[in-house]
Amino acid sequence: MAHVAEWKKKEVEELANLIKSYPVIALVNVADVPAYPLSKMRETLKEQGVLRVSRNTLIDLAIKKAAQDIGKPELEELAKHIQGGAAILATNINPFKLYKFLQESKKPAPAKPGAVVNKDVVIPAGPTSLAPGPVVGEMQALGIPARIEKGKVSIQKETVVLKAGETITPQLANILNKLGIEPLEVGLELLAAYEDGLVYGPDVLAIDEEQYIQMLQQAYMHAFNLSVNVAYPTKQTIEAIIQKAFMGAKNVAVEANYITKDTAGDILGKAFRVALLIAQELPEDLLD
Amino acid sequence: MEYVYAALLLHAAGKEINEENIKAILQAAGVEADDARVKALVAALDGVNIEEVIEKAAMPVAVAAAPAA
Amino acid sequence: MEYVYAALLLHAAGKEINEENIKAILQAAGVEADDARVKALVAALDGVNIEEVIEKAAMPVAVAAAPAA
Amino acid sequence: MEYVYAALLLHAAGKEINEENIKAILQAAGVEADDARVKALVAALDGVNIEEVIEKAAMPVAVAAAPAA
Amino acid sequence: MEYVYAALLLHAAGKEINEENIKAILQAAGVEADDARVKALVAALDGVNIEEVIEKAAMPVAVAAAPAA
Amino acid sequence: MEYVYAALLLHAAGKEINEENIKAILQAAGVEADDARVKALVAALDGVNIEEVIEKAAMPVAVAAAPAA
Amino acid sequence: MEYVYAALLLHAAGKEINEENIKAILQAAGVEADDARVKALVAALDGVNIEEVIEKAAMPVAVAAAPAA
Repeated sequence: MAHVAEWKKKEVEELANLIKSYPVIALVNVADVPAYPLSKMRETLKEQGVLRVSRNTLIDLAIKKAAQDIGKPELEELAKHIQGGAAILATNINPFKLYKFLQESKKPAPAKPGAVVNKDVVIPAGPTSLAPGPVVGEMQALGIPARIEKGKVSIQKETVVLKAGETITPQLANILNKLGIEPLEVGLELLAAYEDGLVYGPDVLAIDEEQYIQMLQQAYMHAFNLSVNVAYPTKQTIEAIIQKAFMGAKNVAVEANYITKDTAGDILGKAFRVALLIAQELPEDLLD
Repeated sequence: MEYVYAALLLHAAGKEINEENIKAILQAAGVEADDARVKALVAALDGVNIEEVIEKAAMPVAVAAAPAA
Repeated sequence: MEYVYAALLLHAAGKEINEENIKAILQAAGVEADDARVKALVAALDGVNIEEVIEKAAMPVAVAAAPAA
Repeated sequence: MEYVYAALLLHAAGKEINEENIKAILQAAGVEADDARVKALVAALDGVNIEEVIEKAAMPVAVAAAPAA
Repeated sequence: MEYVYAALLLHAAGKEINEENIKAILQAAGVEADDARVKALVAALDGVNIEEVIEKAAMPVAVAAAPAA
Repeated sequence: MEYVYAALLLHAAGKEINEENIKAILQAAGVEADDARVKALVAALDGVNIEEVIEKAAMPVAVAAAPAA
Repeated sequence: MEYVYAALLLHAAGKEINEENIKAILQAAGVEADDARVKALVAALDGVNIEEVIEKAAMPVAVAAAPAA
């Protein structure tokens, strides 16, 4: 590395030290993130991590150096995920939580030609604030059913103009910007995260919380059912156990027409309702 | 309702619901049976599916809930 | 259910619900009355306010009708 | 309801539901067993599928919980 | 469920629900009582108002209809 | 409910549900295990088909509520 | 499901649901804990009000009855 500039050596050294001093090392893409959100994110992370923007080549070297220094060859894997304008996010936050946090921190951003959307872009039906002009023809050319109504451009029908994964054309960017629709998201995009010998990709880190909630509920119901059905009492189930035993006893007694204080109402009621329903079928002059 | 109970008693006992039987029960209960009403009752019950009515009566919950649909 | 209908018949007719009366009705219906069950029934109904109980029993039907109104 | 609980206890324990067994349980609970009621219960339970009826049981509880929504 | 029936029997009979009483009943039913289960049940029932809990279970119908109104 | 969760964890992991294993789990969770409760649970689960019991609704709610939907 | 039971056990015991605690429980149960799954679970439950979630599970009726309201 004799020909390498001194500042680069220093930078790699610093980055490597940063990597070595936190348990979780994430690579994030900051290519399209303006300066303000970036500094905002730094502030939010202050307590729990450090965000360092650098050159991709230097990050690559720093990861490899750190991996060697601490004897964790698995860390080297992380370098394969460098792309775009990579930055290092060194933190204490568990990678799954970090991913969730970064997703939630994203903000909508205006359309840019050449950018790829990660969800469907929909133009809603109804009036717009646009005045009549060539824009109507431009919209129609893109398959957007636009018309002049009451002096304004109006969209006749909700239209999907882009599917997730498609690229924004210059023409469409122009229209979306005029309509004030922001189809992009700006924020730190997590490329991969390393912790404790494992590198996690975004596909693994995207967890379905709803699914966990359902599992929690299912697990609780299983515990509840088990406790009640085998009559093993707990604070949460003792009432249900009593009720189950009582209702079982009561139902048996009612079914057997065995009258007790607790079943007199049901049994007499049953008989009375039958009589009442039969009476409804009879001519009125038959009844008292 | 005495007449209806008498008829239901016969049904529950698996006996025929006819004028004679109903009168006998009412008499035993100390009720003076009105001939015309007994006749009318027997005629009216002919064609009523008592078993079905009993089933309906046994399920107050379902009955109660029905109008909510 | 024969025993219950017999008791309700007596109630509807304003007669006392006692062993003798129930047996008389069951006999008239051609049912062989089981002494123990008659005794148990009379004992169980002792202290039960039949009027109140059957009124409550009729209620679900009434409640059910309400929301439909 | 004591008598019914005694019967269900026997059922749950896989024992025969007869007068003798019910009385023994009631006695152990310090309840003076009434012969007629014991007899009546045994007679009444004859032909009842206890397992099935118990399974049907719990639902009103659940319904009662509904207004909590 | 034997243990629970025994406890409810004691409750219905107005007797104290304690380990000794539950064991006596289970024994009379020919059930070998497991000490730990008896203890656990008695502990769990401590502070529970059984009457209230049962009442909650028993009164479903009218309540069920209410939210429909 | 801690004890029940411990038992279900063992079941889910395909391990034997015995006192020792349950206690080990509770200890790891920082819960001081009560011997009697652990014993009672193991006794209650003896011979029980857990797979079946956890799926069996303790309160078959939906059925009762269904007509309201 | 082992991981979820471990989480509920910690919740019931009033302990923090974190990686260390879940791993300790799983280990005690003889389950080899998968780091990624433990981490994912902890992250997913972060900010979730477990008490509320399981209360909702306990009252499936509420859901069933809702359309009736």
